[in-house]
Amino acid sequence: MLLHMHQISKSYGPVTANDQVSIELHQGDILAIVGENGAGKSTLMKILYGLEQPDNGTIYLNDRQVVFHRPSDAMAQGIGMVQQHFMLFGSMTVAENVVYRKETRKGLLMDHRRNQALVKELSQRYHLPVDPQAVVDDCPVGLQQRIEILKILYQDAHIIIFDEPSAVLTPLEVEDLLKTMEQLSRLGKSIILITHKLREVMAVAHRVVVMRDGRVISVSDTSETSLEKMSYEMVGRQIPTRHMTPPTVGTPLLEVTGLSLKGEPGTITLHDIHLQLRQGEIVGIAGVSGNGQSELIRCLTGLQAYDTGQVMLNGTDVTQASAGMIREAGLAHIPEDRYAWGSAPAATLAENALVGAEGRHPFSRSGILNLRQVNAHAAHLIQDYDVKAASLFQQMASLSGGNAQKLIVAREIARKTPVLIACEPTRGIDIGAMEYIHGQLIEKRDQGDGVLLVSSELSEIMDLCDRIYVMFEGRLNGEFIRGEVDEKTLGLYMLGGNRHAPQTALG
Amino acid sequence: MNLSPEYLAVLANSTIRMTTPILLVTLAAALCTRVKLFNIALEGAMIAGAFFSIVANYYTGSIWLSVMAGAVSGMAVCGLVGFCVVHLKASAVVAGLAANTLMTATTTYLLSIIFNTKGVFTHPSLVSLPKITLPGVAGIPFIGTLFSGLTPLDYLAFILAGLLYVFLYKTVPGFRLRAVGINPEAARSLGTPVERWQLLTITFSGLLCGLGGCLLSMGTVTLFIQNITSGRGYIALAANTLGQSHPLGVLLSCGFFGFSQAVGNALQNTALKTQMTFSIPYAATIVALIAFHLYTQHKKKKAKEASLQ
Amino acid sequence: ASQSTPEAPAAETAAAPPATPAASEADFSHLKVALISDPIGTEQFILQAYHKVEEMAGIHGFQWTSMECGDTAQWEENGRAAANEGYDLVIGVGWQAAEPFSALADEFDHVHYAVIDAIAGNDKVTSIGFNETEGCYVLGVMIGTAFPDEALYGYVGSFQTQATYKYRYGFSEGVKSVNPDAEFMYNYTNSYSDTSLPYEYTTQQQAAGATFIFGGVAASANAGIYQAALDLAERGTPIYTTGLSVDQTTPDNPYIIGGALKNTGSCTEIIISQYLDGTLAGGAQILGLKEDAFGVVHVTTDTANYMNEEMMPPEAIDAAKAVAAKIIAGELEIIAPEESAN
Amino acid sequence: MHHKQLLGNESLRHWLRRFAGALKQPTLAIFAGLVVGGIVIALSGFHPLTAIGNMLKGGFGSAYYLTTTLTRSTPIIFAGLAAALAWGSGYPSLGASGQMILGALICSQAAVRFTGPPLWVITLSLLCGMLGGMLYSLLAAWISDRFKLYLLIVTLMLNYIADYIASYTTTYLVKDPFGADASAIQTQRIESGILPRIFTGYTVHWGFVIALVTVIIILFIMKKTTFGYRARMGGLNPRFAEYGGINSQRMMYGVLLLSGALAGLGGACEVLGARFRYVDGMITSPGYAWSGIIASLMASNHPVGIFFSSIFLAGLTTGGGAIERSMGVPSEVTTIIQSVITLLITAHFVMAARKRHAAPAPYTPSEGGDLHESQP
Ligand SMILES: Nc1ncnc2c1ncn2[C@@H]1O[C@H](COP(=O)(O)OP(=O)(O)OP(=O)(O)O)[C@@H](O)[C@H]1O
Ligand SMILES: Nc1ncnc2c1ncn2[C@@H]1O[C@H](COP(=O)(O)OP(=O)(O)OP(=O)(O)O)[C@@H](O)[C@H]1O
Ligand SMILES: [Mg+2]
Ligand SMILES: [Mg+2]
Repeated sequence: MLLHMHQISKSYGPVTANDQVSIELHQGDILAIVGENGAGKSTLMKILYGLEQPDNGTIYLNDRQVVFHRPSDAMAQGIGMVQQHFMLFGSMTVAENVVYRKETRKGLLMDHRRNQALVKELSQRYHLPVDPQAVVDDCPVGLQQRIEILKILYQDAHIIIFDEPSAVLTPLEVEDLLKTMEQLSRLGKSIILITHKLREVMAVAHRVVVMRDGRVISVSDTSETSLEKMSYEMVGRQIPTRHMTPPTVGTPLLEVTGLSLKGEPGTITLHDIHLQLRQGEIVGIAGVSGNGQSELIRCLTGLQAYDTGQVMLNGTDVTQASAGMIREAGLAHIPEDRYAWGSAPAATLAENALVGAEGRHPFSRSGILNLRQVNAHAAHLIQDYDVKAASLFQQMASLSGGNAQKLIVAREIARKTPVLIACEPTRGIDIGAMEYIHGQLIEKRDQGDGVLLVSSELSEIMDLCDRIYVMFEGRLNGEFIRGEVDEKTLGLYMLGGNRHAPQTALG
Repeated sequence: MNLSPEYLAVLANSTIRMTTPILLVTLAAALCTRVKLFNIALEGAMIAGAFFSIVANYYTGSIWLSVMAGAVSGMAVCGLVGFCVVHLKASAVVAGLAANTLMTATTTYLLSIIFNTKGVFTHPSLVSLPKITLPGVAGIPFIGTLFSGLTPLDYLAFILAGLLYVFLYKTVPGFRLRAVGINPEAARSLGTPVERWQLLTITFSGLLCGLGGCLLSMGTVTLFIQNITSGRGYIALAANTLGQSHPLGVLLSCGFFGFSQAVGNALQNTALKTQMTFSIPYAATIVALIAFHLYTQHKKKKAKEASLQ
Repeated sequence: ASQSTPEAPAAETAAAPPATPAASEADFSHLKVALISDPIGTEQFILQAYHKVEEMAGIHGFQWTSMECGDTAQWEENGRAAANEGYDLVIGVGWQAAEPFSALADEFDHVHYAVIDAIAGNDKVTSIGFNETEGCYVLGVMIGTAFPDEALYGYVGSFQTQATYKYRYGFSEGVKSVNPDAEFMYNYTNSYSDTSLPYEYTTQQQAAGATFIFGGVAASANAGIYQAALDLAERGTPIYTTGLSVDQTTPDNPYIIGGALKNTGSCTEIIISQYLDGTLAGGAQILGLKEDAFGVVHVTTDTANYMNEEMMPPEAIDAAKAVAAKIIAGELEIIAPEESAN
Repeated sequence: MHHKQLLGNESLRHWLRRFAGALKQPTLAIFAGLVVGGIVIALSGFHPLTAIGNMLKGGFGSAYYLTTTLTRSTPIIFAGLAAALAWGSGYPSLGASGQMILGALICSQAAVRFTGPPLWVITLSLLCGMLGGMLYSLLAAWISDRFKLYLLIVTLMLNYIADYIASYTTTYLVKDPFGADASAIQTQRIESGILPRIFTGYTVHWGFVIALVTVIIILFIMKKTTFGYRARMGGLNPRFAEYGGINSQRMMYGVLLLSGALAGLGGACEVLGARFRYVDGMITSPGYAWSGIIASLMASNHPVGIFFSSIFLAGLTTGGGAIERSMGVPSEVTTIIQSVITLLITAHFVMAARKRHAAPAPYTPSEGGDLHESQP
């Protein structure tokens, strides 16, 4: 057997993240690990990669016991990890990133030409096309992930860990990634895949481990399990199927006319965006990420100035208004990056739950906070959204990623504003919680509010949205009504519609 | 007063001498910035260098042992701060400032313990850094004066600026060092001992500071006097910002600082009072930083316009 | 191994009452004297006072301590603490003492406060200031006579203030009395401890045409000028300079050809012996050439550590002595105007 | 049940535990500082325990010494509060020194020129001092904001400039016209508008009471107002604050203006309560601003903590003076002790031990507080 993690236990203070977890991996295997937020998946992988030390338990590699004190130990034994937050040197080239620590040199000097040739060769061998001379910061997310994989392959890893690799990718990039995994497994590499997307598991994994509350619930071959079985084991209950009533659309809440943004060279520019969101509907913006969605949302939420265009929100002209004014005018916003924008990781949960409302009744009066109300509100959010937390006064950073996301979603939905902009609201969230959040979005729509949903998850868009815009290269490229479009057409439009032939993310 | 070319050459020559200690320290600051460390302990490392080089000088009578003592003590100070900042996660600003006051007090204290004097120490037996006479250059009127009275450390400062440029941008270790600064987490994830790199870098930067200190205590006048650095370590921080932490940029920014200091000195013999002329380099630094910002913004705007056409 | 600290010139001064035999026999062991100053060693004239108190304590057997003020707020703290800790005579050396001691003298009647090198506003305080202007005038006459043909004379000082202007003004007036067309170039270091600036200023002033440069930074930081003099001489362009506060002439550096003397030692002696006699009165006095409190090497002293006879001809010394005599006799008065007017 | 449990958590026990946790670091650092100081003292031939004992006695041991310490602590408290506001809100500023200088200088002029009942003159002069500090802080804030320069560097440069401005002004423009001694660089003595002493015979003056009241006001602002909340969030993650509708630019100006006002007030109190005039170097030479930064770090930016740590630091200095007078221990020993404490005050001994095998911190705001401290 290639790898055997035996009876691994790990706790953080009172929290038991892993409780006697055992997994096995054979050469050429693709092993999926699934489980709800906070189940202990990432912790297990951190232990395998030498980022954390287990309290108990042993790791066997090729039947020999190994101890990893740090990632380099794991790497020396051929274990590599593609982390969720890419570990790249942004201002350096692709080649420099890949060869880092195994550079070819002429004496003390870098041999750039040789390094680039090596990377080119590697990328051809594994069918992962890249331009070795491109600067990483200029590459789209999918390509950055590819660079990450190349980096690990260059280090001669034979076990590759992916922690939620598809959370940031577009459907097409996901397809590419899954193909890559299969290819790698055919070439003899072994893969551990952590994901919340059970379809991916069914598509590529050979075996699947389900975890709950730090324990292994089941291990099975994918051929012997099913989506329903897995999700039942993960969450411990049946996920109900949802019914959406047809929308009762009212007056426009958000109207964007002629919005343009000239970016700096090498960044996205927005061209003449027109869009409308009305009462009682969920409107989706689909698109390969990196096509201007982030910029558009930053413009709409007052986090970025734009060059031309007008934005009306709930009858108020909020053109070029500040984030605070736009919030006052009736907008809530679930940002795409929960740690960069959505929270202050070092602040307490209570403080994180307050933002944007600190100036309002009942949380404050003439500038003086009512801490009792503030804390009670935070406690409600945590309870309603089942955020796994020990105290209101613990740091946001100590929540698992999914739980942090839940608190942010809770905060924004609870503002009860006429308009909600939700960007990737369920990224990194387990299916149980995702179901709940989707339910909340639909309820909001049914109450007559408008929701603008930005998601790179096509199924989420297809499931929830009454109307769908497709975004491509800074333009709104198409507009569709639910039921009048299939995933395939959308996918085509996301790649430039009928104007361009489909192309890979490499462009 | 005669403003002959000879006088201007002397002015330029003494500006070079006044600038090289700052250049050495600014290179130190630039290196630390490259590994994402804010080293504000430059001043303290410089004082240590100045003091311990004199101590070694007195006891050994060897100039090279003195320079080594200065360099090593500078490294020790920066190493200590580096340990607190890198390994104990202390705030760089606080630990650095603390090291500065610590070294000011410690050197004054040791002065009284070792030499039993207060405030200043000098002795006829102390040797000073040798002055280099460039063969063939000394005779040339303007140039000869320009390069007169410079010590090996003065030349070394300029050579180091070039060497550091080659090191950072052309060599493998330099590449890895920059990588640590660009994304420490990424470097760590590939098994790079980031902390060790940072500690090594900041310690090496202490060597540069120590050399700067040697220049102060043995370059022109061979003595140690408390507060001999007079804030040069802080000037280096500003020069580093202005030079964008690039060895060659730092060379330019230090030159600029030296130039504005020279202008200030020249203005002393006018109706301007010295309180005014002494603030010129500081004000000029702010103005230069502002100008640099406006220039880069302008360039960005130009590029944006160009790209839209 | 310590820095050479030349002995202060003997304190045989006209103003000081001769120490009575009674004074040396009486038992002063209950008396406590405190000397308050900036960190000793930053300035030679503080060291002089320090050694004088030490010496007199040895003779008369009183208890004493020295309190160094690391910062300006400590002058009052130490002056007050001295009163609270039972000191009888508190001597402050430095202008920072004038203000707090004036206030403290009103608060603590049983303590006698004295200030050297400054004038206190309160008459309960004994304060001794120096007449630097006349001394530097004499020095200027000496230099003007020794270097009669120079177009440009240099001056390097510490801070540009009224206090240093007295030196600069006295010196330049003295030179001009001999060489009316003389021009002056001046630079300030804005520090008592920077030695590289005085070095560079000296080379610059030499390049601008000065052969004599007045060393007025501080006795310690003048080292920069002295080193520059040595280096310039090696290059064949010698300059000459003078010392400050104490006799800084030395055979090791023949380019130091004289200097101004600030005799804090004798002032300290005056204060302490008068106190022991019971004759110490309050009030301010400004002492100068006449009292030998502020002197000039070769002029008010017959001995010097070193004499560069080539550069300091007898006629220069004679001219200076003649002017000094006139000043002592009251026939000539030199008063520095406001620096700001300049 | 969940709800109750979450809310009930900030109990007295929890708070005490947090409080004890907050004290652990300073205690360790102080201990280390005293040990190093003890070694240094022993090296110079004194008995370390006696010397440190005398030092503490000389800092706090009697009404006389304690009040001297309190006098010295007054400007440090103001500087500490100023630093805590700025640093705690993500704007590490070294500008307190320059702001105190200008506050002190302007206040000294106001107090000399205004006429009227003392209380009126005092109030107006203090306000002028605050205004002076505020305006200088505004300049730094504006340069830093408009031209995107590091506040740390800008304030550092502006400190030098303020010192020279004050020096120039005091030497030439507003020099004491009545001074007996022309060499003193100081402004005219303030006669009527001074802050009276609290107890006769002891130097501690009403400026200390003003400092105490200010501590309480700042505590309230930081913990109980929306301004404090916004400032704190801006400090922890500026992008989060902006996202939440907090106008980060306005907060920056607000925080830095308030910080400058506090520093200016500190300078003004020192003038009206202790020196009765502006004397060149009266702020920079005792390093009040620097001590203030140390005090705020020792207290993790907590106003009440700053109050006590300032008194502690001032006591070390007065106590250091006492052992210098009584035992002849060099005054540098005090500075060495203070520096060692400072060097270690922000170090994480405990975490470092645990950290050895641990994962990288989950998230560090790459452009947040850390941007100001480490350059790009
Ligand atoms: N360093 C830590 N300190 C405290 N608690 C931690 C730490 N790391 C993880 N935890 C806790 O351990 C539990 C398991 O976390 P882990 O990240 O392994 O879950 P996960 O399965 O990856 O969840 P998600 O699906 O949300 O990513 C969570 O409750 C988390 O809060
Ligand atoms: N040192 C730590 N202290 C406190 N909490 C920690 C620590 N390390 C990790 N955690 C928490 O444990 C969780 C597990 O970390 P991990 O890197 O897997 O993130 P995650 O749960 O997958 O979230 P995301 O999806 O955003 O990456 C994280 O949410 C993180 O906040
Ligand atoms: Mg996880
Ligand atoms: Mg996650």
